[in-house]
Amino acid sequence: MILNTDSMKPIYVQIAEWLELEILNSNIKEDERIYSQYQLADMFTVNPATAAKGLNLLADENIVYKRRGLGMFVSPNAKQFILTKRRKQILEQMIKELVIEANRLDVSESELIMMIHNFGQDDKEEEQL
Amino acid sequence: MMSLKEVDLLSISSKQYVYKLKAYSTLFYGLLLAQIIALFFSLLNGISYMSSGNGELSVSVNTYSASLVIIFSFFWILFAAIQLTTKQYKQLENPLVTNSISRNLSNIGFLMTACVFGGITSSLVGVLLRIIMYFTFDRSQIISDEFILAFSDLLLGISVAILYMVLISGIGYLTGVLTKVSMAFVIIIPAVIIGISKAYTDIFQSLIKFFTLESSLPLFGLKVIITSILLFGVSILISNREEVSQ
Amino acid sequence: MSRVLPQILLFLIGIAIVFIFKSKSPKFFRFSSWKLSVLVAGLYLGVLIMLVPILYMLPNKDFVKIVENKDQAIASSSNLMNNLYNQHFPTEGDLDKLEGIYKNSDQTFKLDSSKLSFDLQPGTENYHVLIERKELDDGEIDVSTYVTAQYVGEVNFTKRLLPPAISVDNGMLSLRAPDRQTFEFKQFNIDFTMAQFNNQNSSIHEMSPHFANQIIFIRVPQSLEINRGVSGDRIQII
Amino acid sequence: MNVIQCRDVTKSYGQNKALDRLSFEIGENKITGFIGRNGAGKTTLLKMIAGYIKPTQGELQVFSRKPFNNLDVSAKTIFIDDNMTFPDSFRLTDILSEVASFYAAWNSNLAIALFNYFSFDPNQAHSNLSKGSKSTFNSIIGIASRCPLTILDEPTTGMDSAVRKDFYKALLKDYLEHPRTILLSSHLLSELEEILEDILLIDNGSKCLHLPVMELRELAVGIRGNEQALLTFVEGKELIYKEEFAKGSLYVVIKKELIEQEFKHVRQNGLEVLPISTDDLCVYLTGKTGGGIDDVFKRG
Repeated sequence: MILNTDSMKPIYVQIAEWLELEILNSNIKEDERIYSQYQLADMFTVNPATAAKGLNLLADENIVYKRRGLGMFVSPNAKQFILTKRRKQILEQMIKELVIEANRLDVSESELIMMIHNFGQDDKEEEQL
Repeated sequence: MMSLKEVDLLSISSKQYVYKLKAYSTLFYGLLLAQIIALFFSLLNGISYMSSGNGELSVSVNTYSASLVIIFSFFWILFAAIQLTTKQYKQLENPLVTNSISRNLSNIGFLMTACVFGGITSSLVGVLLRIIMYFTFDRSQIISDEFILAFSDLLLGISVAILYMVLISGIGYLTGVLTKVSMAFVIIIPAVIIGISKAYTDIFQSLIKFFTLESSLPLFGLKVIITSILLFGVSILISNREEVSQ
Repeated sequence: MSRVLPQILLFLIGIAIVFIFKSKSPKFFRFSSWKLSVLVAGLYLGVLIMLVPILYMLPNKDFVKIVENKDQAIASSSNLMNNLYNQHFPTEGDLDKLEGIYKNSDQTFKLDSSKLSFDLQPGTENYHVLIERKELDDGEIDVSTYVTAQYVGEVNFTKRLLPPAISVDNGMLSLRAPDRQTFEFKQFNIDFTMAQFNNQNSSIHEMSPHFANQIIFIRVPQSLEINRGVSGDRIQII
Repeated sequence: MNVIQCRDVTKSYGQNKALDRLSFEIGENKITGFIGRNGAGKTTLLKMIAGYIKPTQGELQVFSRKPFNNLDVSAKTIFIDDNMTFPDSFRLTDILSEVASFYAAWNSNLAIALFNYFSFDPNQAHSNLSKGSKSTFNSIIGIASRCPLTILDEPTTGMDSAVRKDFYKALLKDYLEHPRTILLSSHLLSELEEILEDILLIDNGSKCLHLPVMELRELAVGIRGNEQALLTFVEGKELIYKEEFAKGSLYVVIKKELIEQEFKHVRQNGLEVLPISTDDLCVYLTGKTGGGIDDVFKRG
């Protein structure tokens, strides 16, 4: 597994995001055991402490829960929670940056919406092809 | 992990000893070379030649001896002992479990083995010399006295050669250790030796005679062993506080 | 000093060689694996140890052995010579009994003349010629040659001396010394390590020679006329 | 339980202080990176921990003992550097089997597997190896010995990048199976920071920082922008690094916590926040002067 070490995002955040993706893609089902910090350390070639911090990030958001002596498990509703969170946080953040950049480039709101709309259509066409 | 069995000095030292026996085995070629050269010199002309005659006849006697082989072996053990104290050889121990005492003990163990090996081989080269002479010279010219070596004499020669080598290795080792403490000793030691031998010839000579004129084997052995223990003991004490330099 | 110097030189050469060997050890020596080194060392030691029984198995009957009492042999030899100077002549029986004196040769010649003259050739100046008259006229001359103790160091090599060549022809006895003889010996000194505890001096044995005298003992018939000739002073008639 | 306890340790060579009143502690089973510029004193410190040299002043304890000349500490410690030498009479495979007998936890299967993976010639002599191969071989010994305290001083010297990656992976994988205290020194942090838990930054013989790598990554940010705007923004705050970037524009590195409150205003002021690599940060933290190499040429 390759991590983007140049990214401003800390590695443990990247690990947490990767785990979220795995849950979103149903590679790990709800109530299933998630990778341990040592497995993650091995997979990503990172220190287990880093991996643990990534897991803790998920635990703090109740995406995973701890079972004594058994390890971490994916919470029920984790997938839904991640979806909501990503919509809310990530998309909002992205839109914010988009708007700032559009302002800087003198792109009007309607033009921006047009671009988003066209981009969505291009994407669909590509999928059809 | 923290509660690993405590290591004991003797088992580590003996492991190091075995390691060094293998590691320093190439030093043996030096001994082999020294002995072969000495043998060659001994065969070449003998150690002395006497000739006289009158009008009708002339008589000559060539004297041979294997002593040179033993003396060359002494030089070898001296160099080997000094060599063991050099940085180059000390560095070889860095990858091992070691401390100053185990390092010294295993060095001494190695030197003792070298002394035993050197003592036996150097005395046995005398046997080789005799056999070469037996087959190359006219046998009717060979004076049997001392050419036929008593077996007890051979054993005696071996044990005395070993004892001398132990003593010399002790001198070499201490010299080496001193020069590591301060390079000044490289100049001081020869200066002191030459100084003493020049200014206090009798002291110097009696120091040598203390060993060479001792005609009782048990007493000689005792003198050598006590002196060697002192030499090695001082070496251990001096090198104990020394840092491993790289 | 001149004897010590070459040995010191030898040591220095030895040290130099050891040093050169250490500093510029050839690849083979530096990179020889420990297994090979130990094997070579073991073989070396093994071969040397094997040599010990071989040394003791070698026949040594040819060697020069030192068995006789040198002092006594030399004493009786010089005693004999003194007696000769003092005109105390031994009989042949006496000579045979003396210690340290060996009969070199024993020859008998038919006499073809009633006179006997002598031809002592150069090289025989140190020979003592003794003439004894036999009790009967059997027409034969018996010539025995003797040699006194001959030593180098402790080695008695008297028996190795060649006798002079003797011939009797037309009443003329000629005596010719053998060609110049050379004797070489190889002596072995035990190692100083052994000598130190062996009550032996490891220094080189005293190898001073002691040279021999030749005695020609001639027994002639009772009535033979003897002409001692020019070298008469070296011929004594008992 | 701390494996290493270092209190006010000073090491002087004559007038020169290689280490100056250094204090830190390293806990059990952590991978710590000793980072610093060349000559900062990393090797001196590691050698001291390994028991090769003794402190001039202060107290150093490894496994609760003074490490110098201590056989117990030596048995639990292995020190790997590129000065490590082996007898020429040992072939590479000989070395693996001979060294093995000294270390209780030595894993010869691992050693041989790594040895084969890196395609070593069993009959070669150690002194004939190239610099990189030597480092690789020494590192195999360091990993396979599984010493409770494994010290690797600049272990990747001369290795090519593929081998370096393999080495860090091998080290980490074996660490995961057999946790132990590992000290790694390097002047380059970037390639090994992921496997580190803590970092000890040494500057000129003194401790500069000792903290988890994750915290180091979030310690500081770089801000770039108009000189005037930037200077007003960071006024009164301690800067880690400052550099004139282009005419009228400035680049500064500043601790994140100092600007956390005003973080939102940064962009509004036309300033740009840039991530800063740990490597650069370490260089700035241990830099002797504020300006860097560019200043030398500006003055000229």
